[in-house]
Amino acid sequence: MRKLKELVIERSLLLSALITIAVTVGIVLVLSIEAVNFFSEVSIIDFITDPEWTPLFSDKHFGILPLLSGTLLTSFIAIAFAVPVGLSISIYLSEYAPKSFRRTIKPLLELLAAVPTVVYGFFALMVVTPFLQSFIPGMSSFNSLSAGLVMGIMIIPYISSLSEDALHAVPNSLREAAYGMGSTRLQNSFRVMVPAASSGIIVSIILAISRAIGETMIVAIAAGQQPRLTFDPTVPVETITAYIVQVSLGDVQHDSLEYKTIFAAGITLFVFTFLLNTISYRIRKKFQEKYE
Amino acid sequence: MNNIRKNRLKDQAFKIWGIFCTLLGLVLLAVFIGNILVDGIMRIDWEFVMNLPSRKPEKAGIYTALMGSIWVLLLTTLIALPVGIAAAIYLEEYSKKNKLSTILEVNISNLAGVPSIIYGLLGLEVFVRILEMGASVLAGSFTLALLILPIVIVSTREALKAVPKSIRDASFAMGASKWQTVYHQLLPASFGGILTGIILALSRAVGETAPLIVIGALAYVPFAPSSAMDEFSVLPIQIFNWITRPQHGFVENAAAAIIILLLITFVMNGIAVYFRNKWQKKFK
Amino acid sequence: MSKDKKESVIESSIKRKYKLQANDVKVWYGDFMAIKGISMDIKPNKVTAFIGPSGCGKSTFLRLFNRMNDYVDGFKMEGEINIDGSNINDKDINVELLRKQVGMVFQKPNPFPKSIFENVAYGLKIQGLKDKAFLEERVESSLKQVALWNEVKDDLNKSALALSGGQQQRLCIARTLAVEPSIILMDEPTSALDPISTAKIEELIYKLKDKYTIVIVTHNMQQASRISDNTAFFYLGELIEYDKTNKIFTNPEKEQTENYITGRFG
Amino acid sequence: MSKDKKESVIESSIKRKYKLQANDVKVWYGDFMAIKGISMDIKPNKVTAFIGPSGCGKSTFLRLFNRMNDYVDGFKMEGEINIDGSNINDKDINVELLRKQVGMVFQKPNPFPKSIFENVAYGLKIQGLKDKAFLEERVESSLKQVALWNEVKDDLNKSALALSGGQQQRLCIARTLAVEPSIILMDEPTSALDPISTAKIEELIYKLKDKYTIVIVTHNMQQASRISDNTAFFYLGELIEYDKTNKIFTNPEKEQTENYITGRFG
Amino acid sequence: GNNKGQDNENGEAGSGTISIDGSSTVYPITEAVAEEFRAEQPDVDVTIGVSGTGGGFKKFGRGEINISDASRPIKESEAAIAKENNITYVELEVAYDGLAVVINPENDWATTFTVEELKKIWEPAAQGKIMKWNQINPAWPNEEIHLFGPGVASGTFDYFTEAIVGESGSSRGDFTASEDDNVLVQGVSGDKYGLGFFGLAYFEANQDKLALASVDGGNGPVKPSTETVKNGTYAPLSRPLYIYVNSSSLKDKQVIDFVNFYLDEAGALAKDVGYISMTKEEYAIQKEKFNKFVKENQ
Ligand SMILES: Nc1ncnc2c1ncn2[C@@H]1O[C@H](COP(=O)(O)OP(=O)(O)OP(=O)(O)O)[C@@H](O)[C@H]1O
Ligand SMILES: Nc1ncnc2c1ncn2[C@@H]1O[C@H](COP(=O)(O)OP(=O)(O)OP(=O)(O)O)[C@@H](O)[C@H]1O
Ligand SMILES: [Mg+2]
Ligand SMILES: [Mg+2]
Ligand SMILES: O=P([O-])([O-])[O-]
Repeated sequence: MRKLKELVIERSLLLSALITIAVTVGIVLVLSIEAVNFFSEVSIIDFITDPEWTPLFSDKHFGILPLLSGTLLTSFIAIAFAVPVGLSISIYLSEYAPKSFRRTIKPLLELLAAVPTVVYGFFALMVVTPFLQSFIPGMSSFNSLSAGLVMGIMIIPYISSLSEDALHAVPNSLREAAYGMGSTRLQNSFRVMVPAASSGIIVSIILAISRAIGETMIVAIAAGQQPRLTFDPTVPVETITAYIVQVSLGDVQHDSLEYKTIFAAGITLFVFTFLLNTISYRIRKKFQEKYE
Repeated sequence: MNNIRKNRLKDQAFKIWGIFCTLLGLVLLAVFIGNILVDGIMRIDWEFVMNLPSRKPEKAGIYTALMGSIWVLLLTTLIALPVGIAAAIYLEEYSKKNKLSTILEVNISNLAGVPSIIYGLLGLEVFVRILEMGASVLAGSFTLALLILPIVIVSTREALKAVPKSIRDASFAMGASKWQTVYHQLLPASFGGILTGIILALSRAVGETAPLIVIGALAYVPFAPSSAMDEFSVLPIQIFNWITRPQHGFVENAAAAIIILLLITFVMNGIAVYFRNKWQKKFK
Repeated sequence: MSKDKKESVIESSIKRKYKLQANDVKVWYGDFMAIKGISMDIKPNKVTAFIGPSGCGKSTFLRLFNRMNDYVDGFKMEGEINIDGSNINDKDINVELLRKQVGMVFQKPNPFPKSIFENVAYGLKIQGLKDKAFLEERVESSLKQVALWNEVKDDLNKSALALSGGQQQRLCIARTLAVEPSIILMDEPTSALDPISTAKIEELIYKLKDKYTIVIVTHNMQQASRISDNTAFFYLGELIEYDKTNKIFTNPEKEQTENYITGRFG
Repeated sequence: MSKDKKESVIESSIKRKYKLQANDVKVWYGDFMAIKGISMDIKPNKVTAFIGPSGCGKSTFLRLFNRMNDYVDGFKMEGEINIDGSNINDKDINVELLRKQVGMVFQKPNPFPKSIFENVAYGLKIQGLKDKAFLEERVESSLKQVALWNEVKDDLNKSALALSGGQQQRLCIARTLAVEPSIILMDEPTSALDPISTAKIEELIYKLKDKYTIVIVTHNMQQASRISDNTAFFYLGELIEYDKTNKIFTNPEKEQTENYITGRFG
Repeated sequence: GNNKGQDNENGEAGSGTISIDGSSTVYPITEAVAEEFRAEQPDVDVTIGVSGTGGGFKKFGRGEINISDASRPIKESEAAIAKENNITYVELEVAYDGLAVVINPENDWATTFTVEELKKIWEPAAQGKIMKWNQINPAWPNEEIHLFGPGVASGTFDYFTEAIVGESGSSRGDFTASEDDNVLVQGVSGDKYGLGFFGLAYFEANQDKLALASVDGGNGPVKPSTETVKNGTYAPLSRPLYIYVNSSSLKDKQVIDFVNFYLDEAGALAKDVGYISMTKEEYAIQKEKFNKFVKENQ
């Protein structure tokens, strides 16, 4: 009796765990079925090489490059801002700051990631862009710079918190060894701690990149909705995510071309984040083994 | 001698830089919140909370969006919680290290990194179209539930992990079965941690906009949902809608609604941090 | 023979004679071989001490007798563990019942984060016993056996975590006694305690051996020599020497044993 | 007196006479008092052993001599620690320089996750020394001192983590010797090692005491009696007894000391 | 719409739902009507989406909504789909709108456009080629031109391309296209070299941030205003706005009530939200048309 009960419980717990697999399968199926439909109408070569993305206009082009460049540009700006700042914060918090300071400041910083992104979009559009325009004349009111910077603010805690965790996880014995040899805190940080925590730090950066690439509302609101192949941060661009939102705001009729394009765009996004996630998972696994 | 001096100086310089960076994030947050407060605080009153949407900014309120958010949160919790906690218990307490557990693990870590808009596409196809839920509260809740499922699982696992192994040892050694150990010891002991994770997950769900736009949540819904199949709007969508209105009055409304949304998010985060601190002490 | 019957037979036979026996036991954690073929007989109503340097496999071996390694990832064993002639790794064996018969006390006191009462009553409750009077009576008698009753009787609802380390450890022993085992395994039960608590627990162990078979792992050789009847010296997964405690400490056969007890390493 | 001058005076005086001295030292971690007023003189060119049960404050006290507790949260101290008459908690003291003079070896071998060469050269490199020939020469001589040179000379670029525990610990000692300290603090340096490695390190300590003042914490009383000249017994944050090692182990003054060394607790 | 409650016996105040979708241009009027209608029949739940005229007609053709807002007449292809699904409907005019061509207030060179110039900017051939102001008119600055316009699902886009390029839906693709008119307002108001077009009402709400360009349709430059739209001199960018009601909705009494209410109040409300109302007589004609449609389908 008791054994049976235990078995039933175990099976239902397992079932719950398997639901997560179903979700992934669902995502992959949904995206690929619609994408296959899409690619039966549009050649994959065009999709990858055509420099224009105008699927909704009468002269249709289906080149993902403009959306991709918009995505990469905004993400690059965000990362370029967030990595140095986030890393410095993590090193400061883990190697310099008193514990009590760390304890209060960490959750406060994490609030930066908790702010709903639609709010950040508002911030970028209403505050940051006008501010930047005051010393970058000719800057468009939709641009990747301000969206990227604000996105950078949003992802700071991903880097600072996770890198701090990684630094914190380095056995204290290494820290003691370094200090015991007469290192300053800076030498200890950069010569011993950062190399020892490098995998965790890399994971945090990858996660931040993946967040930036998948971020939607900030870029949909503040970066503009104009797919163009450019790396000029002062003009409007459109990201993959913003495109999906743009189309979704209208009616997305099943079987229509618009419907398929958002799935084609979606699968591109998915592939990118999937690769990043897989890499970071691998690194994380290795890293865990190191200190167990 | 000189070298040691120089090293000390560099050390001090980095310390100052570190403090600067740390404060930079916070100051930006403060500037931003200050800005919004200036824009919106005067707009907030009881009427603003209780009014229906309106074409006149000064008459418009967030009642329906707020009720929509509450509905979505409740349903999302109902859906994600049992599944998430059960899956976490399975992975942490039952599964042996084998192919399946590795697959599950990789899979969950991947799901956690899937952009929210992709969940929107999944919800659109599966819940809205195939299961014919339409752009209903239920479809939205299912979509968000899948979105936060990995977060719930990961944080529940962390909470279970934090229960010292000695508690499991003690319980097993007393002749308790696996489920008895989970039910009598592990769940009560990790309750604080699980709660923390769930509140954090929900505070993420309450701010999600993109997936709900994708599944087709509406712009003008002048009534609160009364069933799970009703159409709905939520706070972030209402904000998005107001940001995109031309009249200045709506920008004020957006700011005011943002204050309320931030308040909800921050309070949830605060509660979560409180529980986390309280709970972490238990095992120290 | 039906399952239930078989179990009850084992139960009663354990109660009757309780003798532990290992036959050529090998244990692996993944690829690492932690126990390299150990055979050993443990006598009833005696205290047997396991000694040896850190990592030699004392805990691993001890935990075989109540199958506490079952849930350890990568754990694999060969050979036989018998309790009074019955192989406890037999398919028909109910592990939960086995553990009720073979109690265990750990190195770090590990009370549940519940009240004192709940801690002691836990083992009975999970067996489905609910009768309040019975539970109370059993809790009291168990706490009295470990000489904790007078210290806590006024406050049984206090959290067990509020007790001192020594009190916690005695509570853990009481918790084990409450389900009336016949064998008690102890893994360094005093190593986290102060001298006074240590003395109290040693005293308790001495008293308990009338009714129970006790196996104790300790890294304190003086402790082993004070309280045990027999001592087993383990080294690198092997049982180097096993004999009367007196013999081991005064005149060991093997050089390794001598090196260890004279503190040449460890 | 200018900062630079003062530092160099300390440096040279440390080199000359190196005597450690604690005057009524008290230490708190937060509200918890870990050292309750200890005064003690440690003789140069001798091995001094600290013994006592777990948590009695041996490590805390040892780490005062190179100010390793500085970064510990909640750490607070009163009293004076002098090295050859200079208060090392003086504002003018450069901690990094102090630590260069007072080397430390830890319980668990803690090599940096770098190559063997980088490990030994680390202390010199962070002082800004870059001359390759000089570094190589110093690495070689340090590794020779700990008798590791022959084992690793062909593979100095191998990761230090690939060495065995005993080799790692000797590497950590070599790393300390490379910056030419005058005092070496060791916190249970052999407790994680096998008997052969332990013997090697004990031998090394014996050899080093000609040139260095060594303070060693150990929980192995036989080890203390084998290698030390003087022994200090700590208990609950107090220095109970401090005397010639011989005296402590054969004829201690205090009952607590006797209880401890006869294994009545711990 | 699905009937949520029972229809009220005495017919005074009904209940149930009305679902509306479609043009973002018409949205403000419909929203205003819905808001006022709530005062009359508070138990009727009205939802309004803004999928754009094209999006609205798609849903309308599938019978998913009761009323479709439109800023252009239904297309033949859209009508065919409705017919396929056995949906008959009535088209009702509710107001007039002018299509405003807007520029940044700092733009002091291009305050008037001829239809040819607009065509040169917006036609498909311009894509990737006409990138600077001076390519349109050599007197204009040698600066990049930044274009903003409604998305392709919108009636405004269809109407504009029809009137300017000559073929509905035909335009260049490299501009910021948004269903969301405020994106366009933001875009042009924040960009000295911006140019955009959208419904006149959105301009009125943003007069402080934008400037209005005159359009020369052959009879000299004209700025859109209540007058010029009403009397048709603002050509070719004046147009009527519509709602479409389908026959199957007529079994829900609240829809009939709502449409009647709409036609009664549209005059005042359209003006209120920045549109140009029709004359009383014109509304009376629409009402008659609707009542006839109701009778035919009951
Ligand atoms: N769960 C595990 N997975 C892998 N290896 C393990 C595990 N538990 C123990 N080991 C290894 O098995 C060997 C024996 O461990 P065990 O804990 O039995 O030693 P011990 O004699 O009890 O040591 P100690 O005195 O430190 O408690 C050790 O080398 C240990 O590292
Ligand atoms: N960082 C710290 N924060 C708070 N308390 C501490 C800290 N480090 C040590 N203690 C406490 O101070 C006391 C002395 O610790 P210490 O590590 O010096 O003991 P020890 O004699 O070296 O013990 P062991 O033999 O276990 O190494 C202990 O009670 C310990 O719990
Ligand atoms: Mg053990
Ligand atoms: Mg210590
Ligand atoms: O939203 P539209 O009116 O342009 O269709």
